[in-house]
Amino acid sequence: MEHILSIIVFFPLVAVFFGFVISKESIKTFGITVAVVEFLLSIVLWIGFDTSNAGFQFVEYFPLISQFGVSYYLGVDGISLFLVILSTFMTLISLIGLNIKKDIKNLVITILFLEMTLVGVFLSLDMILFYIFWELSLIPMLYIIGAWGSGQRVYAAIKFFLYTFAGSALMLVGILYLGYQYFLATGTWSFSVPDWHLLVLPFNMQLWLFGAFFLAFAVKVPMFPFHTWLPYAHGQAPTIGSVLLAAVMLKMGTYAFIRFSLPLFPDASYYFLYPVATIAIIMVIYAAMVAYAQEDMKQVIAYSSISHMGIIIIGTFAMNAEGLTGAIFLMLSHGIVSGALFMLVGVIYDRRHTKMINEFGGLATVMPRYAAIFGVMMMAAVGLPLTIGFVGEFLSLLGFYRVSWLMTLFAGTGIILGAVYMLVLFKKAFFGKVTKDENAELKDLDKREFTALIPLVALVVILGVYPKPILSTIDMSVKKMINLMEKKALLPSTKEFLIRVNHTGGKK
Amino acid sequence: MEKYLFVALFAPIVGSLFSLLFTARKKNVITALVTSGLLLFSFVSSLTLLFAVHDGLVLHVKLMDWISAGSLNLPFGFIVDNVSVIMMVTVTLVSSVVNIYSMGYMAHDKGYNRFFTYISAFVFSMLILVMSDNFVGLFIGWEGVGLCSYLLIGFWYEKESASWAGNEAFIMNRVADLGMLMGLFLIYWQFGTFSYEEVFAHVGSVNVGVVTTIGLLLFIGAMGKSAQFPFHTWLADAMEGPTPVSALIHAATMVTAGVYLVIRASDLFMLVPEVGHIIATLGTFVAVFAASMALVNRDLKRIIAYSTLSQLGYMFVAAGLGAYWIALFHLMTHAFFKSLLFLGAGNIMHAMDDELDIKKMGGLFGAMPYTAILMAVASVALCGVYPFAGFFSKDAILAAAFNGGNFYIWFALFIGAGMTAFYSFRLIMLVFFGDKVYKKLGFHPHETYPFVLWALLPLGILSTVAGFFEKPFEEFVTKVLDKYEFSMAHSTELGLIFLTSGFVILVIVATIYKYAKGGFSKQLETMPLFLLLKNQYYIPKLYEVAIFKPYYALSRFAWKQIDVRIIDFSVDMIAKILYRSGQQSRKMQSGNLSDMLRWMVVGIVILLAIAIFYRPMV
Amino acid sequence: MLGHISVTISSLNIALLAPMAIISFGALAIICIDLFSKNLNKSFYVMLSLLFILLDFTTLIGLHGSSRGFFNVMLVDGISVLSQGIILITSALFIVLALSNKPFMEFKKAEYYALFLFMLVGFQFMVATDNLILIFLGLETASLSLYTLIAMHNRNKAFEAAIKYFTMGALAAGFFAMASLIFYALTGSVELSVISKVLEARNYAPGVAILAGVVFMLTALAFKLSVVPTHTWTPDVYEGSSAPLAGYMSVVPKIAGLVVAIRFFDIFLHADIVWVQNVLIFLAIITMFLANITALVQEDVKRMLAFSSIAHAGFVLTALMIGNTQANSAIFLYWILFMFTNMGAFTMLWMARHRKNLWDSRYQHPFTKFSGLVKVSPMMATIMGIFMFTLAGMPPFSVFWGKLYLISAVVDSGHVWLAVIMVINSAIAVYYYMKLIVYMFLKDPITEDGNIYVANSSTPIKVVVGIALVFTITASIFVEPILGIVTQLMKSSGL
Amino acid sequence: MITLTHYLVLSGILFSLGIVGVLRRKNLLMLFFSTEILLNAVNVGFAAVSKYYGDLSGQIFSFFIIAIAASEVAVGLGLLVLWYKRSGTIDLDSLQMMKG
Repeated sequence: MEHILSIIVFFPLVAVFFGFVISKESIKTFGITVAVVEFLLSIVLWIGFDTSNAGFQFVEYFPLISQFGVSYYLGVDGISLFLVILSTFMTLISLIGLNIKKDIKNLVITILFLEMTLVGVFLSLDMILFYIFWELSLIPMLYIIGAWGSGQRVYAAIKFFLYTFAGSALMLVGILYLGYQYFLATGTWSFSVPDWHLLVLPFNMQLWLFGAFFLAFAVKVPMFPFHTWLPYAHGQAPTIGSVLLAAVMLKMGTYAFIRFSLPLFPDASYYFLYPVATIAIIMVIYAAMVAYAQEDMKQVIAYSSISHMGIIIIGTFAMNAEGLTGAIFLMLSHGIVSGALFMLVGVIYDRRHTKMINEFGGLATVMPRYAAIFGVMMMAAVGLPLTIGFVGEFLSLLGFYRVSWLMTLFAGTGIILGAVYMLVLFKKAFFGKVTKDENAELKDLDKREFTALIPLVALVVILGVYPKPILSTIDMSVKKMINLMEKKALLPSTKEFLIRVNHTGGKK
Repeated sequence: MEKYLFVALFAPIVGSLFSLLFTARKKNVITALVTSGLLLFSFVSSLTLLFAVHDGLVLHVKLMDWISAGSLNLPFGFIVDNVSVIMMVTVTLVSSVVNIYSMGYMAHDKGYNRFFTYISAFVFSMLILVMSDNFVGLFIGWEGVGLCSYLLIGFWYEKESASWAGNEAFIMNRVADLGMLMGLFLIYWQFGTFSYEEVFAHVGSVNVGVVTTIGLLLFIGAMGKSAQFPFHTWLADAMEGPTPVSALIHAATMVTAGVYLVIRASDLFMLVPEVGHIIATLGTFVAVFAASMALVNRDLKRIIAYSTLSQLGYMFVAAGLGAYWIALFHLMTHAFFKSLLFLGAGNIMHAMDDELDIKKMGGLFGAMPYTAILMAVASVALCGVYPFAGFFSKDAILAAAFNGGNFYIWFALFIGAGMTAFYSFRLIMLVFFGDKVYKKLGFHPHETYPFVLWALLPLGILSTVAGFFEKPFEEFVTKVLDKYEFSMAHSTELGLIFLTSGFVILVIVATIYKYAKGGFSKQLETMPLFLLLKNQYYIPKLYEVAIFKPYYALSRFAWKQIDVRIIDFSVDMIAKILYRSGQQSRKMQSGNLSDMLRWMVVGIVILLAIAIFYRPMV
Repeated sequence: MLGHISVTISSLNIALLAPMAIISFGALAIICIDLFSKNLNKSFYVMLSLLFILLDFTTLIGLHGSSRGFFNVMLVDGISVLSQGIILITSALFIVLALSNKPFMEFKKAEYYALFLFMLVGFQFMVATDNLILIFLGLETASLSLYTLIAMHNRNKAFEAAIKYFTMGALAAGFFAMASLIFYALTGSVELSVISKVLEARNYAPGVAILAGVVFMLTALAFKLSVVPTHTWTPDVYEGSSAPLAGYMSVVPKIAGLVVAIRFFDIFLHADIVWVQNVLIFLAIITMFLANITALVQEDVKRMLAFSSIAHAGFVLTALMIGNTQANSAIFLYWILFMFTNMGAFTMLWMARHRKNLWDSRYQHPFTKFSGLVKVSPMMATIMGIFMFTLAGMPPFSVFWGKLYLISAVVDSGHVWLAVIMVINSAIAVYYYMKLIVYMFLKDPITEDGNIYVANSSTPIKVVVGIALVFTITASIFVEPILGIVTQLMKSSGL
Repeated sequence: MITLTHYLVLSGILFSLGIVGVLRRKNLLMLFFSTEILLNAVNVGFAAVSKYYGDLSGQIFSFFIIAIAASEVAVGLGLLVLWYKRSGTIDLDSLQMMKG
């Protein structure tokens, strides 16, 4: 298990270079093979992962620029482990589901490159390294949206790129400032997160730094009102792009909140708790409403993911084990479900070359299997118990209830409004009589689509019924993090808050 | 005994999964047979458990851990005690009957296999609901039955109205579920657990305000499931589903889940009588309110649906007044005769090619005598005429109301009973007697398959005799639920009973007489009151105007105006501004040499000026 | 009136002259050879110049420590060695580009190479002294040769560019002379070290006069660094001159100017005179903003790169303002990393050079020219894309590290707000670099044959691109040693 | 008695003249003349100041400036002639091929 993290990160990159010499015909198979190997590697990682150790494991460290404290520092813990697996898994699935013919070679290579960056983001413990992967991940997505997208693809691609890049500009300053603070405190430069975790920052500085990081993460999540790039990106992106964007890339933001914002700036996080939560609630309700108003299936799902990300934020800022664990699990579940939903839309788009809801109707009669899988995913999306969607949503809200029951009530409306737009979409597209005769002889899912979708369905059910192994692993690291926050908290109010939200029992 | 529990619980889901394999294929009787068999199997094991429990056993099984995070540790736990076993028996019995019945009813439907998949899935969720030993487990079943009801209401998804009704049911339940979820959250943070045992063990030590809140929140959930006002509209629309579904889900089992929740949490509700009072009051209101709508309706199934609503009201009254065992008893008896009523209605629809308007029937007795008899029995039971089942349970409720000193409740229920008698026999008369309107409309009604009638027989018998089990039932369930003491004199009780029965029978006779004479005059239907009732107090219209439409408009606004016009626009604006300023600054690049030189000189002059006028040296 | 002058050879410390001497000798040699044998192939001259440059380089790295010589006018300290090193490496890369596939008349002429070497001498003198006379001398030698080199490209635009550059250069020279006069008048010396001492001794009075001097000097140097508002020549000159020369101009004259600027402003920044700092910040900010927003609207890649180089200059100006060791090393780190990438980018344009404008009557390298390049020649598109992202400061490529260290220096000096402005600018800048990428990767090709994009390429040119590319990509590894060396040299020269 | 100040003032005036010329002149040749004036203005100053300090470096500087001015003229006229050959004018408004 030596260097397994480096292997996981750079295996796809190496594959990319080999990919250049492989011929068009066999490139997709190559891509899938690589993705499978990568996925297996991440599974090996899970097997090798010591579930009793909450700290970082498989750590790899060597200085890159020693005098400036930049280092190559990888490590995995309960928080990041499953996000890594999610990335590799969704990449694999999306590659299986891939059926683009145009420039397939470039596409596959780009996807593999993207996979590298995604895994890198979740594994890097050095802030500079993290920033590198964070920014690098934009390039392949830019290419995917811009080159294989539909309609105003170039506009969407540029918007996505510039928006997210500009968003993370401030973060860079924040990183360097923190590095300097560390230098002042210890006399040596370091950008490694574990080192920074030991750094106790004055309150005002925390506020500023929190802000600097917040913008970058908020744009990525995307949080209201920085979300407008998402509908365009999803609207124009090819299926595989949307899948990876929704399933994994959005999670980078929420992951970063948990990994950096909370433990680095506990007091600031508490200070900004209510504003952030308010934004999150707006996301939940507002995005759900906008989703309901959409005419394009893909847009519905795009906005729905904004809504769900809102719940994740809520869970994150509950700052108790229930909420955080729930938030992380919700990341996984949303990754799987939204990914599946985008693939399903892709299926119908391949057949009819339109995503407009009113183009369809009565699909349940024509494509029963398709309808069934869509239905399962829909139920997971609205968070039905015993599907994967329920666990995370339940825990996130449960966790936040301790912070504020009223806000939880508002955030909870998400489960109603979510049901509204999802069921209405389903009704419009699948129920009723077949009106358009183009739809009359659509063929049901073929083998490729099945092989891509069945694993997702299986996961939705299995993890819905038995999420414990994953939850407990996450929970362990989360608890560790919360303890860290408690230790670092400067203000008594923060400490008091953290203790309160992490213990049950009536108000003392 | 665990194995019986597991059989009872998992037999249905096995059947469901089995027939799931056939859903995409064309009709196949095997699915029906297998599911029916497994449901019966489940019923039998529930019965075994019933006797076992009667011998004083209480099963408590932890299956496996489900969710564990923070200090929360949530297993799949099941409990079989005197309360849940009653529910199990009722549910499995009715569902088995309905399943067998459906073999006939759905015989020619192209969704045949799908139907049985859904039914068994429903039974499974319902069993989880009643058997689980903690609130979240109950919530799983809660949502599960919600899903199944959504699927079954919208079973004929090609009908616009059906799928609409399905959505309405699901979403309305979601609204109520939010309330319930909040209740669960509060419970967790108060008690640190969800399991009934521990919660009820400590509920005494928590301050009353919190308990009240919990009670109310849970009751909101119950209101949704049991379609209490203002969530009642979905139940009437739910009649879009196949009739067996209405019998099973929307009469016998699912809609009573709310009542079950209150009974389950009786230890909690006992501590906060004022919440109980609210429940009782609302129950009373619904009992009358729904019955009133049933008076004038012409839709066969909707009439029965409204009567279900009003009966649920009765149950809530009992539960609210602390007479939990009575509530449970009425729940059970009601399950029998109401499902019988629905299934009978199903036969009629079958005979009449899904015609629902009772004014277009009449004189069907000749065509389908057995159905007529069964429905008559069910109606009598519903009205609460001695010796039928309804008499015992319903009179107990009235007695309880009177006993509690809540005379206005008692009176309302008394009136309600009268209404019940009226609309039930209005229905009977219009459907089975009088002149044969259907002949003119060219229907050729015929009695349904014998096996279907045989299947209905047990329900018929139970609706007749179940009442005599009142005493054993009471002492059986009060081992878990607390007893309800009748403080009033036995004579008053008897007096009440005679009063009520007398009134009911009077109404029945009057109704029969009136309709035998040809019913009410036409101009009655132009009365404003009549219209009010006919339009269900305009509440559905109100929801339409006040909620659905505005929400859609608001959503459109949020998208078109806020999202596109404001947020996105301002984002693009930044880019535009930068670009524009680029085009401006580019003018500086005139390409003319003397301009360039001028810029240089301008620069130096400005700097010199700065040097002269602004000079912070150190 | 003057005392008897006695000079010992050892005190002259001739060794310091060696590098310049070698190159000058090389230049003369080339001219003489040309006298005797005409029509030698350009490859001969290229290789010859390359040889001399290498020789120069070897003697250069022989020098170490900080030492004066040749009547104390020469000052060879860490910074000068470093800058000479950069200049030489760039020149080496540059001269190779003369071996292009298409024939260009300037490369046939021996004078071209002679002038090139003389220019090199000029720059080396410019950085290897703190004596205003020698600086002026070097500056003018270099500039005059540069004007000629530009003009030798022998296109109308080339002449126009040369004339514009020349005229403004002449004005700048005037300013420089004036500045030196003022300081001479104030201190009676033309050596920066002495000037600094004297000024310090009398505690920077009289303010106005000194600041006037600073202003003139600032403008003169700003012209070299193409800082607003003296930047107007940059796009035109770059457009007019051949791509390699443009690339060269965006690196070498600027580093030379930077060295002089560092030496000069050190006087005032040591005594932290707020005025100088503020003015520099002010200039830096406008330079960044103006260059970036103007670059947004360019239609020609070369002009865009010109503006980008202005923006980069503005970027390093911020570090110049800070003037501590970290900042100065940041400047050099940044410039070294920038140099490779920039040369690479311009070389790519050089590859795609044509006799006449195929795509646009006005521009040689309009964006449209590169549409759909990835389909036609993916390799080239990818490389160009990498260069663009690098210039945009995309991690983990070379310039990112420079940017990182630079901004870090700014942050550490307490100017966080300035750092914010810098990152905002780099965010703006991304757009125009990405514009090219969008054209190359996201648009459909206008032509099917990819050869026109590599019409002018030859093995040597490819090698240059290769070097630039490898360095750009693997910079993450080189940053450590480079930063080490740079910092150490900075410390050694007390900056 | 003519003091240093007079010289410096003179040099200043000359310098300003040069600048004005640079700004006003449209004729390239005149433009070059103006730049020459600039440099010579500086020369005067240097000579005077070096005399004042009794230090040679000023005069050395002015010598170098003269030399450089000469070479500037050489290069400048070369370019000018080239341009004249091409465009038949030495009006500097003719140099407008590149802009924007």
